[in-house]
Amino acid sequence: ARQANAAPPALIVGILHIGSVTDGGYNQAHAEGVRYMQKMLPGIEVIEVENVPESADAERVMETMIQRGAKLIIAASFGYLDPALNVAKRHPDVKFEHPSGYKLAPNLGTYWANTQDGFYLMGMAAGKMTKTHKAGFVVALPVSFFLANVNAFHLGARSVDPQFETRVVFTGTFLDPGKEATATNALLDQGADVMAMIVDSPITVVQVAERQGAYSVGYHYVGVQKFAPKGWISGLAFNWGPLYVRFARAVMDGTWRSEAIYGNVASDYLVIAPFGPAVPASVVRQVSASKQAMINGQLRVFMGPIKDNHGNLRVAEGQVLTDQDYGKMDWLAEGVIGQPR
Amino acid sequence: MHNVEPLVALRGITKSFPGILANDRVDFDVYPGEIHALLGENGAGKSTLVKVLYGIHQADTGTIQFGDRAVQIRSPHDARRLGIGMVFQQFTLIPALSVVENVALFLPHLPAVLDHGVIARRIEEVSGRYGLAVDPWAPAWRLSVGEQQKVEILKLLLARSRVLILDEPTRVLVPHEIDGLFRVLAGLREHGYAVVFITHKLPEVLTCADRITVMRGGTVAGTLVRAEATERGLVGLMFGTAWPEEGSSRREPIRESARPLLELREVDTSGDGVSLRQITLTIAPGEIVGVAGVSGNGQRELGDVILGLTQTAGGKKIIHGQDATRWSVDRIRRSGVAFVPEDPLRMLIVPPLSVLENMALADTRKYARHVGLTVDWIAVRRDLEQSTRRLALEMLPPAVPAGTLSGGNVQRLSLVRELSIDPRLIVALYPTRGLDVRGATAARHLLLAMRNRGAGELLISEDLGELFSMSDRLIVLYRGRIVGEARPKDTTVYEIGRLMTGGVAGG
Amino acid sequence: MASAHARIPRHSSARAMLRATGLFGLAFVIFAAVLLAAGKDPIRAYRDILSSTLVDRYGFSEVLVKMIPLMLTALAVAIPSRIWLINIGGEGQLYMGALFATWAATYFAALPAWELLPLVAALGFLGGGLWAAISGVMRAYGWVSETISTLLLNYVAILIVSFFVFGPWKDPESANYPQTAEFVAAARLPTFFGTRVHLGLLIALVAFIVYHVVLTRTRWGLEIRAMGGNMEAARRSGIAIGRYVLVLMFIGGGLAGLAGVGEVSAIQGRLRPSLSPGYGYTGFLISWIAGGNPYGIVASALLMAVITAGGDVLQMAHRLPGSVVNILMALMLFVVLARRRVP
Amino acid sequence: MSVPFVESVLLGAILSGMPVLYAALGEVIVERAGVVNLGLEGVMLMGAVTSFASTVRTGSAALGVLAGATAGGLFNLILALLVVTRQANQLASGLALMFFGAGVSALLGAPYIGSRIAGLNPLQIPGLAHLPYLGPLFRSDILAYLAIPAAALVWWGLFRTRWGLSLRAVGENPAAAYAAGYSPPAIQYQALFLAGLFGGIAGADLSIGIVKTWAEWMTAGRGFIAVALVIFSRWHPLRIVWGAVLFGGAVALQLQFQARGAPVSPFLLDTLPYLLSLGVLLVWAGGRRHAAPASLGRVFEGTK
Ligand SMILES: Nc1ncnc2c1ncn2[C@@H]1O[C@H](COP(=O)(O)OP(=O)(O)OP(=O)(O)O)[C@@H](O)[C@H]1O
Ligand SMILES: Nc1ncnc2c1ncn2[C@@H]1O[C@H](COP(=O)(O)OP(=O)(O)OP(=O)(O)O)[C@@H](O)[C@H]1O
Ligand SMILES: [Mg+2]
Ligand SMILES: [Mg+2]
Repeated sequence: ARQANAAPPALIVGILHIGSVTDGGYNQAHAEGVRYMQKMLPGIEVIEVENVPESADAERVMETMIQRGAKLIIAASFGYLDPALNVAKRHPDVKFEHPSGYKLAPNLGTYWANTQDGFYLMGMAAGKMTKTHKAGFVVALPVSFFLANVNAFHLGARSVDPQFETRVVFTGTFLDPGKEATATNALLDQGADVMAMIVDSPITVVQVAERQGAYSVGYHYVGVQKFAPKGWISGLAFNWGPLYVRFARAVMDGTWRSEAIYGNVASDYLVIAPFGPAVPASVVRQVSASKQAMINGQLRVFMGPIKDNHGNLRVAEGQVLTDQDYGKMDWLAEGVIGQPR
Repeated sequence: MHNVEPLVALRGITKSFPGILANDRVDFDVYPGEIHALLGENGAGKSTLVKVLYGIHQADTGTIQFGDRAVQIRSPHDARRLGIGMVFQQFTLIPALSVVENVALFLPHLPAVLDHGVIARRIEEVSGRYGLAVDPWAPAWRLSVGEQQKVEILKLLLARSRVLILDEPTRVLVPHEIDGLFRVLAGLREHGYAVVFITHKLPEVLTCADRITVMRGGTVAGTLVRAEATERGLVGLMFGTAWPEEGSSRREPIRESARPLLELREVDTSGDGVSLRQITLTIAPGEIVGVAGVSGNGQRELGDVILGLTQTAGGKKIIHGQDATRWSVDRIRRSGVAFVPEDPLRMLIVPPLSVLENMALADTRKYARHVGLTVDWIAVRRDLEQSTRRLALEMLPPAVPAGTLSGGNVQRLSLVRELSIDPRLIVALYPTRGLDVRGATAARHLLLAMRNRGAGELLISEDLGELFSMSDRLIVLYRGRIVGEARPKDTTVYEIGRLMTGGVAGG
Repeated sequence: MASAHARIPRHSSARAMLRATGLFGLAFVIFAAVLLAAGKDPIRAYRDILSSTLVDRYGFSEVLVKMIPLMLTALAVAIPSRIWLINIGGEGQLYMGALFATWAATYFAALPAWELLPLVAALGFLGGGLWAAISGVMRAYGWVSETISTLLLNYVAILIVSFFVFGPWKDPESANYPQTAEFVAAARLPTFFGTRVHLGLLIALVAFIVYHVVLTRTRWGLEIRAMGGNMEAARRSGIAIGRYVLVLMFIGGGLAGLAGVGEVSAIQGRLRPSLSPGYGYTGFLISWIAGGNPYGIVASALLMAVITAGGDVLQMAHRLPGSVVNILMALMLFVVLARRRVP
Repeated sequence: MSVPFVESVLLGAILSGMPVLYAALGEVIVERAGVVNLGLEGVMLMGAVTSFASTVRTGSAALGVLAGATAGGLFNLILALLVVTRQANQLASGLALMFFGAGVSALLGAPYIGSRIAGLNPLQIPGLAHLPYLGPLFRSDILAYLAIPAAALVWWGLFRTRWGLSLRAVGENPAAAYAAGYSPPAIQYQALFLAGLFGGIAGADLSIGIVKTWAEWMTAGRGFIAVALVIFSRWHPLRIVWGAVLFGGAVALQLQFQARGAPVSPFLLDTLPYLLSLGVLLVWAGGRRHAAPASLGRVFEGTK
């Protein structure tokens, strides 16, 4: 029972999740982000809906949130972009934040981080650890950002191991542990001894790799490390809390602006997980050095010449791809085995 | 004889269905060691009464006494525990299961793990003893109706029921099988079994029954011992009238010259059941061709080939001079072919639809108005009335679902509907099966009248009396072939019967 | 195959309505008990659900928006079910309708709206219809049961849409995200009163009337009911069963295809892989709950739409996890399903 | 270095085929008794979550399988209550059951997200485990070894015992079975419970056998595939084994093709299991009788 005359909340934040907030992965990370925000800013009320399909429903949920007083809406899945834009147009006084999007509106901002840098570093570590010179990558869908991640990982590995090969399998869905297990096995059978993944939850791939004595690189969920006490290399995860606190503060202060926030490995909301015991200190040092070089702007991931896996030159000598280009990537780099469409 | 206690005594049984009182305070006794026949016109309430005894229906009021105690029979399970077994008017064999499995399902005290071989041997033993031969390994869907009937009876014999209820068991049996059945029943009587036996055939009653109960309109019209019974007396009890006139069947000569309505030339089929082999057959206008044969020798297939339901594997089918070998069912029916099937409830009638709607299905195109956007129900009703009148039947209630009609009334509806289209060619399988004496007479009468008006008819039946009295020409079907052909006046029942069971002509 | 092959009511629709109301009452009582057990205030929960769905103008318009694809996919199941065909393929047919409609909207983008829109709708109908007709042909010839073929083809249809959206039809303008280019304005289905309620609603209602009238009044309806009542008898009466199998599957699939048209052309304005949150399966559920009865389908679609929208509100206002909403929906369905049948 | 193609596909076939195989073995029992359970997905989820949770709590995978099976069996009794006792429509009831299973399993499973278990371990058969081609068959977990015996057991139970005969009779013609003195509702309850056990084992195989984790809706449509498999096998338990191997093999095959860099869109490759199944059905089609139990999906209303 609530107190009848409690003070009205300082801000109501609405967040929609595409999946379950207890998925041990992507959605859980967003949910923990708002939880952190609530802890830091106790006057805030959060209204949260999980399992919202990217169909007609998304718009309705946002509208209902606004009816219930939400002034900041976090539309935490890529497919909510169009619905969010529609709703944003109708409610100029409500602010919207949308991850990994490519469009802005006066009251809709977008946020994400350069995961490619992180995957490049993971690739370096993988290239140092592999004995077979092969990695397997389980990817939900051939979306440009994911292809860029795969390419970055591969380029990172090639920077230390020129023979390195990355094999990609697309499962077609963000959540099907059974299929992920079979895909992982298929890749390990091809001789891969390092596994990486871009699916909702990394647990399955990491566990299967561990059982088969392979190394693994995680994504989305730092806690997955405990599933691979031997083969864990490292991983990349989002810690959205600090960013969400900034969003909420800005809305309350009236300082919120529509911007495309794009962090990197130096940002407080993109985390590189601790390295596993199998990774020698020398490798950790090398990766840290590269990370510093990235932060200083000395190291760029997509620096020409880069060919795709059909031999076409995709990035010319001297050319460097920028963040905007990642969103348009529809090719896989030379040495990556897979079909990007 | 009746100084012993009745084995089963039903007292004051009343059972009503929505809108009908099917049994009205019926008293009925069965003694050990007797064959008790139950007679009555279609819809008199016979099946309802025995279904109450077998626990399928619960009586509204009334009691059942078994031996010296009152019992409640709430389900067939209860009935079977008491040693009561029943063969239904509509069969309960499961088509997908083999004969062995169908029988096993009925056997009490079966071990948890089945030995099919043992059961098959028991079936063969009993069927050999009583002359009810069937292949135990055949799936039930492949059996003819007659064979199914045999299996139904075998089930009861093997299950050692003490009270046997047989609802029109002879309806689909041939004469020598009927004799066999009566011998079986007589043997059972000797051993103290009680048999309840429903039939429409008076001679059978007089041959085999010890006592006869006649029902009329849901009540018992009287119970006689055989010595007191005569055909005339029984008919009087059944209908409350005198013996119905056997319709005069003056015969017009066949117009030999006329073009045949139907010609089959060396027709073969292949498929699940019996395959037809080299069937050659013509039917002229105004001619009834009777097909004799033990059921299961290709009768159903012959009918289906003519109807266009089964495609020929070889040969030609010519209807009204046109090659109809590849015609669809619809095309064939529209060319004036009527089809009275052997099992109308399964093959012709749509149970949830009303009598009137079923009637309209005879030819939906004819009753369609506004290119099919509406149906001319007035015309349908007119045809229903007209056709019923022609058959000299009582009008069936047009609005009730056809599925609730009694067995005989379903058969009537089937005749009324098929003959309403004024067919030029009629294929009739067992058209009087299940009809009471009056209905059967009327049906025969009508078939003859249609013939006299120029229709050609193929009459498939196992009732040799009916075939001899109706047919202009007889053919005999045995294992999918025509093994004999004769005019009734040139042959004998004995000769045809021998051909039917595989004997050679003339020998 | 299934039992609740309810006959079309003739006179007793008022009584049926009354009974339905009573049922929902019962369902709501059970729902309340569950909420109480979870420590929530059921009265407030109901007020919240009602105030955001049926009472509220926007909320109600969104309920209608949700009902459109549900009613169409339910009809897609109900129509073939009259002759015992089990069409689990509404989802795939919806996707195929959307695919064909998208093709029309893109290829003929230059046409004026009054030509383009009917074309988009017709192609959507054709797409869904043909997809269902594949199963129809395989069934009519007795090759493959439509139950399994429609189910398997769902997966295939969705993958084909993904193939086009991720591959050849990907809009280069949208940063290579998996979606096609936006439809031109002339290819957008009109919406009404400033809401998202679109022409699909009218189409669905007309479809219901036609369905009802054909089944109860016409010669074809009589033949369909005959097949539904006794297939063997219908065959022997000369009804061309194979033809009906094909036609009814085609029409059913076409209606599911129209549901797809509504989603791409009115709601999303472009083709995306996440087109439907399982409308085809929910429509299947609705159709069988209602036993194919038109009033029942509308009522059940309304129920499902309100529960979905209400479920979101329960998550927002009462902090119930999404899984509890699933449980509550299942309980409601259980109550409706376990109702006493009309004698 | 890398594992030969055949061996790899075989292993994949076992991984993706086993859960659907068990689920389909259960489904064939109920369908033979005349009930369609479209809620198999929910039953599997209940089995998966219960077995995972009990394995976390007890540390014993065997207890986990047992708990999963029991949960599946009991859960299926809800369907029995609806479709047998209340005579509700089977197709709709099944889907409602699926939603219920999804919701309840998510609720039960939430505390166990991210728990680590040892799960069912592979049992190597010495000597055979490293055979070329067939090796993977002898490095599987206990549930994979038991799959074929389980199928044989179901076949034997259905076709060689009195109980199986009565069950099939109920599925073909409940009125006839009733007339023979059996109780169709009682038999359908038994069949549903038994089928639930199998569905529960299928879920357990997924959560503690194959992936050793719990995730909401982790069955990802396998329940529906299992129902399809029953039709595919024409209601025969032994043919289900082939169907499961074929379907699982096709899934494994397409992933193998991808891992080997086949130049085809992954989406088109992913249609392989479905199109292959349809293709096999088409090839088998030639003029066979419908094998479905005659009263599948219908309600036995008793006799009034
Ligand atoms: N299940 C039922 N529902 C409604 N009416 C029924 C039902 N079963 C029988 N009747 C009606 O009860 C009456 C008696 O039917 P019953 O089957 O007992 O007749 P019968 O004497 O066996 O006739 P027949 O010789 O034609 O088989 C008929 O009017 C029939 O229509
Ligand atoms: N009793 C039945 N129950 C369910 N489905 C059936 C039944 N009978 C037939 N069907 C289905 O209908 C299909 C077509 O049947 P059939 O070939 O008899 O049609 P038809 O009337 O000849 O149509 P057409 O002339 O257009 O080919 C069958 O292959 C089968 O799939
Ligand atoms: Mg009778
Ligand atoms: Mg045909």
